[in-house]
Amino acid sequence: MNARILALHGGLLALLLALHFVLPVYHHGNLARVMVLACYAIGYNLLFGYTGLLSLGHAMFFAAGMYGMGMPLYHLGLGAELAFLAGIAAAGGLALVVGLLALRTVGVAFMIVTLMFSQAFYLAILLAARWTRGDEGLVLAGADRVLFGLDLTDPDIRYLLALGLFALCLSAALWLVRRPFGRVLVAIRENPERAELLGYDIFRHKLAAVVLSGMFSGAAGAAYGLMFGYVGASFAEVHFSIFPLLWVLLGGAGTVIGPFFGVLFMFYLIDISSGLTPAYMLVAGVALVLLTLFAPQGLVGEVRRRWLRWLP
Amino acid sequence: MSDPTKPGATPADPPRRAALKTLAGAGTAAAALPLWARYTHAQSAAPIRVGFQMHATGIGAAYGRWYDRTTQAAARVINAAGGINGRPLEIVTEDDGTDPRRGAEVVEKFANQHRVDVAFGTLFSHVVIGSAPRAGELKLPYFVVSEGHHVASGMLNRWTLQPGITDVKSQVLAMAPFVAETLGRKVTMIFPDYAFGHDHRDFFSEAIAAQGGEVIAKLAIPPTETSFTRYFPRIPRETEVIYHVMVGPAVLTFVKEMGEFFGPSRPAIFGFIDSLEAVDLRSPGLEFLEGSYFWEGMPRYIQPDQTGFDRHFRAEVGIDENGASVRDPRDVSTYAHMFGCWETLHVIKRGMEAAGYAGPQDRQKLVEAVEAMTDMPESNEHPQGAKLFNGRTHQVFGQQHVSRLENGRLDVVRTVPLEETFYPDEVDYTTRPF
Amino acid sequence: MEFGPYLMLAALEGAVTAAVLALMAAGLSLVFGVMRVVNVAHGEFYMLGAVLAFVVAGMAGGGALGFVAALVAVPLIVGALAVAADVTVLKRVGYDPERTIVATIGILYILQQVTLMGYGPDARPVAAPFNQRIALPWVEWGAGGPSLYWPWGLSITSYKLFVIGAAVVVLALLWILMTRTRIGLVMRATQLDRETAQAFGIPVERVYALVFGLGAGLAALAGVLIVPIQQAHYLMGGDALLLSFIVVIIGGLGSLPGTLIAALLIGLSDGILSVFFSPTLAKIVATLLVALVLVFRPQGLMGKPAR
Amino acid sequence: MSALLSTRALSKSFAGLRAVHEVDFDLEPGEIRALIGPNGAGKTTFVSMLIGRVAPTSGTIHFEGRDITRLPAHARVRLGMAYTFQITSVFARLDVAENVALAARRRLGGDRAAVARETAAVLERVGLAGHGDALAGDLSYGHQRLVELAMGLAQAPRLLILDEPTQGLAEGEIAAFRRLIRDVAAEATVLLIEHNMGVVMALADRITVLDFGEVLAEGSPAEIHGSAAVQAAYLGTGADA
Repeated sequence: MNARILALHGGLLALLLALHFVLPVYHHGNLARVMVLACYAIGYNLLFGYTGLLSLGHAMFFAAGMYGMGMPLYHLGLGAELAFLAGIAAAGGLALVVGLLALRTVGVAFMIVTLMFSQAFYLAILLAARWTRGDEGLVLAGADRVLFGLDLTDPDIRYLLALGLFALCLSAALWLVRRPFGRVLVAIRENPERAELLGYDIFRHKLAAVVLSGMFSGAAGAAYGLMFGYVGASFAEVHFSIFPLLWVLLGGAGTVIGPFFGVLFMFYLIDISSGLTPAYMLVAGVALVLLTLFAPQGLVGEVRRRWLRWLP
Repeated sequence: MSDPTKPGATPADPPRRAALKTLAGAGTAAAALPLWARYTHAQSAAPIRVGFQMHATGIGAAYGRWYDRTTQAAARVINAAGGINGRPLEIVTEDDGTDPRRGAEVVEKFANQHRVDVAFGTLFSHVVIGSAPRAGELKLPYFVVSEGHHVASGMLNRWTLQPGITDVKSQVLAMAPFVAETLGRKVTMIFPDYAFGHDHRDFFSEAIAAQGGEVIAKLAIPPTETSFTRYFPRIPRETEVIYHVMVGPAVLTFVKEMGEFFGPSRPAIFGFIDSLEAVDLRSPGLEFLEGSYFWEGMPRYIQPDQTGFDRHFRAEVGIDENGASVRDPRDVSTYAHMFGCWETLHVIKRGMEAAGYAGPQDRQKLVEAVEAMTDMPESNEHPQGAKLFNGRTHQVFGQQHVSRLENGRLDVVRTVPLEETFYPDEVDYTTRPF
Repeated sequence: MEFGPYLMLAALEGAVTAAVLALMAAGLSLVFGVMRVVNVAHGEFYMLGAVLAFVVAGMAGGGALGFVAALVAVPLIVGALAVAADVTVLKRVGYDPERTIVATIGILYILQQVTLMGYGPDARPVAAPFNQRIALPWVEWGAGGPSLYWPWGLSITSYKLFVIGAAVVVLALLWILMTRTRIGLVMRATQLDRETAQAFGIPVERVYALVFGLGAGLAALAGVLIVPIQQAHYLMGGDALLLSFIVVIIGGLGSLPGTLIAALLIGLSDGILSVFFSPTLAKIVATLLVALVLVFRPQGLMGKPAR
Repeated sequence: MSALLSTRALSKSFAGLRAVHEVDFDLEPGEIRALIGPNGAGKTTFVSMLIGRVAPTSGTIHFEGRDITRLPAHARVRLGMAYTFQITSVFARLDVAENVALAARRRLGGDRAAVARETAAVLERVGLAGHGDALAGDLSYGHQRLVELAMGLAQAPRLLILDEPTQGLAEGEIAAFRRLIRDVAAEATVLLIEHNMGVVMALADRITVLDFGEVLAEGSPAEIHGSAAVQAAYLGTGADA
């Protein structure tokens, strides 16, 4: 692999590891959240940034991972390791079904179809209150949240595991987009008709992208539930589908490292503005409009356009 | 600040460090510790900081506004009387958007950024349930003012307490005899379709059956619903009493549409004032409620036997004789609930004084001190009435009121003494580890 | 309640829902039809209609006069606001369908959060100018043949009847505007073929701004009409948006008659389905139905598929 | 059947309008075939059906003896057909080398070195060596046409369908292009839709003339040149024909 690409991404991970030792406790905790959410953003970016498919319903995959992990853990006493895998499987399965249906549409219709599926999924969580406990959600006991002997209620372990998951997702994304498969996704984003006439099966590639994206999102959801001990319906709401779009747009769609910075910036932007006004989502709205108007490439995308053309 | 994991380093919790060692490989555990965990703050005479988790936005905003006013008033009163252990009390407010996801983040922010001593003030049950696990892990005493039965049911943890407001189960137990004796025995319940409403549904069904009555229909309404008429036809003809409890921004619509549905020939109606908290009872469309009954935790309208404690409370919070703001009579308070913030802050004060609380290292002592409390006599600290705290279930008990709506105001017709609100313990938190 | 009166009540309630929905969805559909963009902020224009109705009615002294003032002024204010949004944002992204969606999501949050800052998080009522309860009779077949009786709960209010009537009148005016006037002709020409319209000297950008404003004004009008029944609250736009999406997609994006039929269908079925199912289940069924319609009948029910 | 590609009674109507009507067409291996006809004769519709961009209303298509009528486009490409677009359709925001590599990679898989070699070779062959790092969208129109052709070549197809490849090219570029196609014909069968009669006459082994969606004539360049019917069909259709 190209040395400077390796240096950049490895450097980010090393920096995050170093930060573990020096960050004040509050920011230490925030960064753990940011890293898990960045995995969600990376998954979203795979579909939106690389394949060019704008989904407005990714919260259903995040929530499927979360509930797919949480319900067996809560009701069946499944171990955290298996429950985590069950979460990813649930998200992947849901993504497969949604992909098979939604990929029959393109553009605006695709956006609305994913939005509607996600809304139905959210309502289904409320409807199945007997198992999901509806609005109230499931609280996972600390004793159940032990992964390979590591106690997830401990902030240090949580940080390092979040870093591990993030490193895994980042490397996987980097590997994927540099493989022929990833190149074909970009080709589909740029010109689907041409890609088809180069002999690539567009539908299957898109479907694979949806499933992979769903699994990344599900892994993030399952990890979030395990690490923070709460599985709730508000993770399936429309807001939570808009967030990854915002993160990826801000960080830079179609860049491997951009989603992390998108999550980081937006997290602190909202955190700081929530201290100033209860209307902190105003920041998100203004950011969306400004990005659309002036910086459709996002932060890392701008950097790539101006200086670092080699950025994956 | 001190190492937040320190109070937890009891024998009950040894795998923590062991696990950390595993993770750090052969290196010492200390080397794997972040910088913030390696030093402890010197104790100062800085303010005692109470994190107030406020429903400033979202569906709980009306309660949030009044919980805030009450909390600020209580803090003022406490500080005027010399603070806690000689230190001033400071309220640090964060909005949780009435969202459990944000709620958990706010608790973390309290513990780690604002370095508060305790967190407090949450009302909506799903936010409590979403936030309490984080409070438990952060070993942050978490005083909720939520009415929910989730504390006393045992589903939460040692760090979560409800010493300032009674829970749904005891409220419902107190109301059932009145409903059965005075209003009727065939009851149709209308309640919001989530934890708080389910508590009402389950406990009232049980309680009315014990009185020889029966719930003949249960109408669960999704909490985001905005129009209600289509639910009402499910009310059976033979219904003698409607039992309603509703929350959220659409409560006025709910009650108005109920009135429009029944017209002149309504059954007896018994409601929890939740359905009309922060709503002016003289709003157009509510005339049909004349003669109906409400549960009130604390009477909104001044009663003839008003205590000096109630007078003091009203004066300090700025409430007029009709339960509205003295500055704007149209701004009606959530009077039946918000006393809970006042009383809880006073319980925190008393607990900190009993524990000799000096800083976060004494958080466990604070919880133990509150658990040791029992009687809370009616006083300026407890204006709603005398209370009895059950340290095992972390839940307080107190008197309840039934009021009748007449000439656009509520008057208490029966007060149920606190002894009649007890039920057997369902949990003993004191046996749980910290 | 007996089945017959229950169904009738559900149908009456459904008709009120349908009336409000039809106004709102007509606006959304018009914007999609002419401009080929989906306006995600449409629900917030509805919310603004309700909130501003509270403000304007208060300024005009409340009562019937206040309501009438709101009914006239609010759609104009909201329409002007939408025109401003069109000129400053949508025009600058060139009405690209996907970027417009992202931009209107941004506008959604801006409108909602600014409302929160200015108006606060409370739900506030506006008094209806008139609101008499009208009990309705039902036929019963007893031993002595059919007889009329007044079942418990079977009623409607005069204001709800007014809402239905007002919606019918406004939609009729909209229909006349679109089919019988020059401005309607211009809009339809732009809808058919933007480039050709431009070539014929139609100021397409001004038509777009006008259409966007008109669409928002319709949503705001729906908001004004609903506020005496429900209250104005800063979060009320979300559900309304989803429902109007459902209506517009079932009816065919961009088709006004389709939208009206679908509004009636969804409004009535929303009322009537809740006779048989839980409302949450009914909502799930409706959303899934929409998704599947888009998947399997996109060209049939969406007008022309998006570029 | 020895033909590389053949159609039988291939037809396409759009909303009742007959674009292509019952065309029987056979393409022998190794030949360069030109497809000509006046504007609107159905040439592009016809080749679009061959490659699978447009589904026929009726009729069949066989490639190397196999019925491919129902195969999707990408599967036909996998069988060895390649198609270059009439209106250039390169990946404008990707660099030139990646455009070509995408075409080569489907065949060569994850072998980075082989893909790089093939890409360099093809770029050299079409005369774009040294342009590999440029964004395809930044190239001149003529160069974009060459990228289009390079993508076709990189697939090493058995049948290369070129839809008006010289449209918009300068005279000098056309000459180079003619040499290139001669060269390609050694490895692949070429089906060429072309307006430029000079190119057609110089390159084609055989010519098929379409008019109103039907085959009007077929034969050697000399035969077609002398055909009265073809002359008639072209009368008044423009000087460039």
